[in-house]
Amino acid sequence: MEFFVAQLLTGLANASSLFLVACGLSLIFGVTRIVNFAHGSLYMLGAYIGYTLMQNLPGAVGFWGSILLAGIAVGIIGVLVEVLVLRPVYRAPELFQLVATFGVILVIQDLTLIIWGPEDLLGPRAPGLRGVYRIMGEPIPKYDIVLLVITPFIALALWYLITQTRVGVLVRAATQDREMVGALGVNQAVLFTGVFALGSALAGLGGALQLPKGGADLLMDFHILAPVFVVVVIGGMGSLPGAYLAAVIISVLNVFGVTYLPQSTLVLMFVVMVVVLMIRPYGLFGREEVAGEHGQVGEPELPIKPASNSVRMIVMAGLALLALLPVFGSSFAMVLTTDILIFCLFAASLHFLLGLGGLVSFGHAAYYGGGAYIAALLVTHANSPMEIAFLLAPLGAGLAALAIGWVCLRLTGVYFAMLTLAFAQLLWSLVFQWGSVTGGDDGLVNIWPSDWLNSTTAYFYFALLFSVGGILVLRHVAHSPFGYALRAARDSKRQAESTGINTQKVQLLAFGFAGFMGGLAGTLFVFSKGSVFPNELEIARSFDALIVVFLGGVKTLAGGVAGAAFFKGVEDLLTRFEYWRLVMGLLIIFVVIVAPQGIVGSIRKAAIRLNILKQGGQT
Amino acid sequence: MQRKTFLRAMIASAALAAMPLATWAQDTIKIGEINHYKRLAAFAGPYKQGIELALEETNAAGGVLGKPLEFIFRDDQGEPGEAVKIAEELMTRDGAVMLTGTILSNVGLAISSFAGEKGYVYLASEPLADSLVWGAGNKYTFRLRSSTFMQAAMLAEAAAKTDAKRFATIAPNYAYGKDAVAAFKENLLKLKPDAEFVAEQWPALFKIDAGAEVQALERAKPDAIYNVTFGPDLAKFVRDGTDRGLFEGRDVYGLLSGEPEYLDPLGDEAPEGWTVTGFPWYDLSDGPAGEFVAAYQARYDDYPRLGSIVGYMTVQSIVAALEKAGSTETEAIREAFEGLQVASAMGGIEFRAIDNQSTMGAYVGTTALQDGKGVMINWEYKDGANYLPTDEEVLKLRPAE
Amino acid sequence: MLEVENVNSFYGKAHVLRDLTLSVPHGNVVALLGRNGAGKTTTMKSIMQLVRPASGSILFNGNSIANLPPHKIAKLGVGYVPEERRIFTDLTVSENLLVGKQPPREGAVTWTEAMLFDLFPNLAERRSNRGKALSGGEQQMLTIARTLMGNPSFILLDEPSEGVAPVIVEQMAKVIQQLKSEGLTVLLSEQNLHFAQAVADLAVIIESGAQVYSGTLKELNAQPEIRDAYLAA
Amino acid sequence: MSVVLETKGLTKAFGGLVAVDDVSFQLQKGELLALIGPNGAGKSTCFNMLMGQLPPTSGEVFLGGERINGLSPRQIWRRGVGRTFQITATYSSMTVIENVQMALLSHHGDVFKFLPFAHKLYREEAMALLDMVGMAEQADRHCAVLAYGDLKRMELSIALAHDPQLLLMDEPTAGMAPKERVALMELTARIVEDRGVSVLFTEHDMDVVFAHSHRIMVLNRGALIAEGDASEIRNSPLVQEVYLGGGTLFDAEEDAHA
Repeated sequence: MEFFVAQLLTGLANASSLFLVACGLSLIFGVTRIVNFAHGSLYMLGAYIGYTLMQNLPGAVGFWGSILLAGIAVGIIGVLVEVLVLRPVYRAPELFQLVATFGVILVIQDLTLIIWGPEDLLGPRAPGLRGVYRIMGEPIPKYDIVLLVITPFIALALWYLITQTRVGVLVRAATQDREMVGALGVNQAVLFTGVFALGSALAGLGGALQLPKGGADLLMDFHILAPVFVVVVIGGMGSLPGAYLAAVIISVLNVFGVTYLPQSTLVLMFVVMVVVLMIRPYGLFGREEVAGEHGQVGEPELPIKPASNSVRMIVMAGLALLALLPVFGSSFAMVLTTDILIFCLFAASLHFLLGLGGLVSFGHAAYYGGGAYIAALLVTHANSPMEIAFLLAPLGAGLAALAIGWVCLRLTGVYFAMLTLAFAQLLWSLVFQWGSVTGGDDGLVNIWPSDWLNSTTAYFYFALLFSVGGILVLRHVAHSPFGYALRAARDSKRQAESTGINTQKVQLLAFGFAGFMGGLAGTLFVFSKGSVFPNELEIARSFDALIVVFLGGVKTLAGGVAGAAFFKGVEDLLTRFEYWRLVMGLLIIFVVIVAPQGIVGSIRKAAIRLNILKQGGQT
Repeated sequence: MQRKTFLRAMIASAALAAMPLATWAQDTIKIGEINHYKRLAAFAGPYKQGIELALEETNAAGGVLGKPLEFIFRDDQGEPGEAVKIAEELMTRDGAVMLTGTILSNVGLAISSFAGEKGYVYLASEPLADSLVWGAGNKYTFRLRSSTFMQAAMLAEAAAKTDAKRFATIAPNYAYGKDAVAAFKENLLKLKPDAEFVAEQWPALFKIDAGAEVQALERAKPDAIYNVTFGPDLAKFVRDGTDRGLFEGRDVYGLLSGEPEYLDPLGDEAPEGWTVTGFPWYDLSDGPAGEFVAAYQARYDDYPRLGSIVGYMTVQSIVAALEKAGSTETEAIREAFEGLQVASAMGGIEFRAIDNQSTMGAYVGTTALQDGKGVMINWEYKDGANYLPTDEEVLKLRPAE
Repeated sequence: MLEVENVNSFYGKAHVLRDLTLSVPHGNVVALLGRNGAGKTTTMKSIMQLVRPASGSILFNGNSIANLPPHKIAKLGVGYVPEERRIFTDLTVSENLLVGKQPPREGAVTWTEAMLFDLFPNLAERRSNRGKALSGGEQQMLTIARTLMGNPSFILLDEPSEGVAPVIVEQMAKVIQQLKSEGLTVLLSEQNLHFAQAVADLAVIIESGAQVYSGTLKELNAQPEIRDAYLAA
Repeated sequence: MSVVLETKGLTKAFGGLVAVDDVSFQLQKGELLALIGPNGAGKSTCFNMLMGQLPPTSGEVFLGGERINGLSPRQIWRRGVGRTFQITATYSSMTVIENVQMALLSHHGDVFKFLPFAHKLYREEAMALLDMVGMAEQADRHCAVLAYGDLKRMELSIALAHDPQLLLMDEPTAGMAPKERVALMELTARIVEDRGVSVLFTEHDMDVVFAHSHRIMVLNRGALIAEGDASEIRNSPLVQEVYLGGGTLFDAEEDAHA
C-alpha cells in the first residue's frame, strides 16, 4: 500500500510538466488549428532560459522568479514565432502551417546550440527543497510534492480563465469560427497572438519547472513531443481537463509500467492511445472534428488530366539523361541519385494518400521502414535470396498498411493523423526493443543484393527502374477509376456513399497501395545501404516525407516527387555546413511563406498568371 | 556564414556531384572521418580536437610515408543511411584511403557492413557494440576502443570481490544497454556463480522516469546495483537515487560513469563511492598518457575528455598502420592492421588478428568528490587484453569468411 | 450612412463584384436583391472586409472603412449577420451573446441580454442551452441577437429568411420593423421578395456584381419588367 | 398506380428525444410528394432514415414492396434511389462531366479498376445526362467555378445517373433565386413525367411547394399533422399555426406559378 501511494505520488509529480506543455499545445491547436510541432522546442527553450536565469538569480525568490521569467520569455518568443512565421501562412491550406513549425524546430535547435553549447546542463536544485518528505514511510522528494500541489492550481486557473471569463468565451468561440469572432468586433489577430503566447509560456514554464528533476539538453525538444501529442490526443484536442487527466493517466501508468513491465516503457503510452481512440475516437473530452467547419478549406483543387505529349517528351528526355548518368557521372553521383530516387518514390507514395486521398498519414515511415525491415528480416533469418525478399517485402508493407488503415480509418482529421503516428511509433518501439529478432537499435546488417546487382551501376539502374516505375504506376492510378473514386471520397464522402461508392473500402485499399509503394521504396533502400536501423521507422522519417510533400505541393500531382528531389538535393549540399539546420529551417519557412501552394503549385500559379499555362487543368 | 561563400559552396558542390571520379593531385593522404558532430556535439567535439592535435604532431614530424596526413570530417547527423552515402563519397570522390569515426554503434555497424561489402578499410574508433567485431564482424573493420563486453568484465571482476549477492541492474533499453547487462551477468556469474539478479530496470534511452525507476529498484532490496545509464538519464537517476537514499549502504557499479563526459555535468552531485570505468586525466602526469594530457591542455586551454584520447589514439593507430603497410592501397592497409602494434597514449596496444579488436584498456576506480567535482580515486589501468574472450569463443562468435 | 463606390471584388480568380455602387441612407432598410450568384453575399462580405475588395471605396458615416480589419469595422458600429448563421454551437446562448458584447456606443441602443430576451422570447428559455441544441429558427434569432449585443447603428443582414419556416420569417419581419423604429439602419440581402417587401423601404438590384436598379420598393413593384429581367432565372 | 415507397410507423428516437414519431405514408409512381414543416420537425432525420444513413428506432421502409431498412446508403442507391442534398455535395476537384462519370463508374461497377483512364469512360452517357439538365455546354468546366444553381442541376444529373425509380431531394431549391427555383422544379417535374420517376422532396419555399407538388405532407415535432393537396394544406388552421403563419410571405394566389 505504501509503495502504491508512493508510486502514485511520483506519477502525479511527473504529470506536471507534461500537463503544462500539453495544455499549451492543446490551447494553440484549439484556437489556431495549428499542430505546433515546435512546441517541444519552446519547452526546451524554457529549460535553457530558466537554467541561465537561475545561475544569475540567487535564493528561493530567484529560483521561482526564474521559472516565472522563463515562462514569460518563452511566451515572448512564441509571439515572435506567431507574428513572423505563422501569421503569414494562416490562409495557406490546412496543415501546411505544421511544415512552417517544423522549420522553426530546426532554427531553434541550431540557435540553442550556438547560444548554450552542446553540453548537457544539469538543472539546479530548488532552494530549500533538497531531500525528501516521508509519506507513509516512503521517501518522496520535496520538490515532487511541491509540483503535484502546484499543478492542479495552475490547471484550475486555466480552467477558470477558459470557462468563466469573457476572454475564455472568446477563445472558445474562435476555436470554432475565428472569422465570425472577428466580424463581431474582436481583434482576432490579438486573440491568436495572445493564445499562442499563453501556450508558449506554458511550454516554457513546463521546461523550467522540470529543471530540478532533470536539466536542459538538445534532445529535449523531440523527446517531449511524442508524449505531449499522446496526452493531447488522449485528452481530446483543445480540452484542458482532458489534457490534465491524460497527463496524469500517462504518467501514473508509466510509473507502474516501470515497476511491473520494465521493458514496456516505450510502447505503453502508444498502446493506451490506440485503445482510447478506438473507444473514444475524439479523445476523452474532445469533440468531433467537422471537416471544413473552420473556414479553412482553401482553394479547391484543379481537375487532373494525363500528361500531354509534350510533357511526356520532356519526362522521357529527363529519364534518358538519368539513364546515361553512369556514363558521365561519378560513382558517388549514382549513389546520391539512387538515394534521391528512392526518397522520391517514398514521397510519391505518401502524396498519393495525402493529395489524392486527403488522408494525412503522420506515420508513413511505418511502411517504408516496414518494407526495409521485412526484407532485412527475410535475409537475416530465412536466408532468403534478395529476389524473394524484394517480392515479399512490399507486399508485407502493403498488408501492414491494410491492417493499420483498417483501424485508423475509423477516425478523421487530426485524430486520424495522430493514430497513424501512434502505430508507426508502436512499430518503431517493437523493432527497437525486440532485439533478439530485429537487432534493436544495432539494426540488421549485411543485407546486400545478389551478385548480379551488386555493383553501384547495376543497382542504380535497378533503383531507377523500380522507383520511376513505381512513381509512374502511382500517377497512372491517379487517372484510373480507382484514383477518381479516391478523390471522390475525399471531395465529398456524402455524395460518394450515396452513389454506391464504398469509400471506406476505397480508402483502405489506397492505404494498402500507398503502403506497398512505401514498402517498395524501403526495400530499395535497404539493399542500397546494406543495413537497416530503427531510425527508418522514426517520427523524423515520417516527417521528412510529409514535409517534402507539403513543400512540393499537396494539390499537384507532381508535388511529392518534385519536393522530394529538391529537398533531398538541397539537404545533401547543406549538411556540409556546420549550422545547416538553421539554413534548412529558414529555407523551409521561406518556402512556406512565399509559396503557400508548394513549389509546384506556386510555379503553376505563376505560369497561369503569365499565361504560359492554360488555366483549368493540371498534368 | 557569409551568403556569398555559401552560394559559392553550393554551386561548387553541385558541380562536384556531377563530376567524374575525382582525380585530385594526391599530395596528402586523406582519411575519411564520419561522425555525429552535431547530434552528439559534447562527445564529438573533444574527439575531433584529439584527432587534430595528433595530426598537427604527425605532420610537424614529417607526415606519413613522406606526405602530410589529412582528415576529411563529415557529419552524418547520426543517420546510418546518410553515413553510408558519405562513406561512398569519401572513398570514391574525395580520394580517402580509408574510413574511420562514429560514436553511435548503429552508425558504426552500418559503415562496417558497407566497408566489408565494398572492400574499404574502416577503423571504428568509438562505437562500443560487441557485435561490431564479433557477430557482425568482417575483415575490413577494426575497432580501437575497448568494447562494452571488456568494460563490463572489468566491473564484474570488481563486483565479484565483494560479498554482495543480490544484484539489480538499470540500463537504457537499447542494444548497448542490453549488451552491457548481458556481459556483466555473464562475467559475474563466471566469477561468482551464486550471484542473483533480483531486478532489471530498462528505462527508455534519454526518457528515464527516475523517480519510478528508483522506487522499483529500492523495492527489490538489492545488495548492489549495476548502472549503465549515462548522459541526462544518469543525472536524473543519481539525483533521485541520492534523494531517496537508494545508494545508501549499497555497492554501485557504473559503466562509463567515471568518464568526464558524464561525471562533470553532475557537478557537486556526483555520486561517491561508485566503482566505475572512466578517464582520470587529472592524475595522469607520467608516461605517454601524461604527455598527451599535457600537450592537450597546452594546445586547447581545456582538459581532455575520454573522447579526446580516443581521437588521439585513432590517428596514432592509422599512422602506425600506414607506416607498416608502406602504401595507401586498401589491401596493404588492411593487412597492416591485422596484429598491428601501436605505441599509443594509453601504452602499447595491439589490433588482434583474430577479431580485429584492439587491446586498448580502461581505467577502473572509485568515485569521490573533490572541490565540488566528481573524480575517480584509487584507479587502476586495466589492459583490455585480459578481458577478451578466448580465441575459441571468438571464432564461434565471428562469421566464417 | 453607407456609401459603396466602384467596388471590385474577386473570389479566387472569379471577378464577383464589378464597379459596384450602392448607398444606404440613415434610418432605412435597404433590400439588396438579385439572383443567386449575383454577388449579394460577396457585397456583404466586402463591406465587412471579410473579402478584400481589389479596388473601390467604402465609406461608413463618411469615413473610409476599406482596408480596415473586420473587427475595427464592427467596432465602428457595423453589425454583420452572416448567411449561414455561424453561431458558436459549443457555446451556450448566453455565451454566444457575450462574444458579441461591445461597449455602449453613442447614437445607438445599448442592448442588454434582458432586452434581447424580451425581443426573442424563445431564446430566453434556452439561455443555458448550447447552440447546437437550438432549432434552425432559434439559431437565426441568436445570430441577430448576438450582433445586436455589439450595439450597432447599422446591420448587414444576409438572407435571414433562407431555409426558415414561414412562421419564423414572419417573426423576423416584425423584429426588423421594430429595430428600424429604434433608428437602426439595415442592409438586407434577400431572395424572398415578399419578405423584402414586408420590411424594406428601398431596393437595390444587382446583377453579375453590378448595380442595375436602385429605387423604392413601391417603384419596383410598378415595374414588373425589371423584376422579371433581373430577379428571374 | 403502384406504390414506390412506403413507410410504416417510422420512428427515430435520440436518447429521450423522439425526432420522428410514427410516420407512415405512401409515395405513388410518378408522384411529386412534398414534405414540409418547421426546422427541427424531423424532415432531415426522416430523409436520412429513408436513405439508410440512420437506422430507424422502429418502423419499416419499403421500396417497391421490399423492406429496405437496415440497408446502407450504397445498397439503397443500388436499388434505384437517387438523392440530392440540401447543401450541394460535389467533387470539387473534378470537371462537371467527371462528376457525372463518377456516378456512372460506380453504377457500372468500375470503381476498383486500375487500368483504364477514368475520364474516357462513359463520357457519352454522362453528356446525355448533362444535356437533360441543360448543362452540356459546361461539361468540361471545373465544377468549383460553377454558379450555385448550375451545381444543383449538375447534382440532379448525378442523381439520375443510374436511372432511379425514386428521387429524394432535400431542399432542392435552397440557396437559389426565385425564378431559378421555378426552373429547377419545372425540370424536375418534366423528368418525373418523362421517366416515370417518383420524387419525395422537402422545401421551405411555399411557392415552389404549392406550384409543383402533387401532394403535401406536413411534419411537426416528428409527427405528420396534415396531408393533402395544396389548397387543403393552405387552408388547414393547424398548419397555419405551426408553420405557414399568416400567409403574407408567399404568393397567396393558388395559380401563382401554375
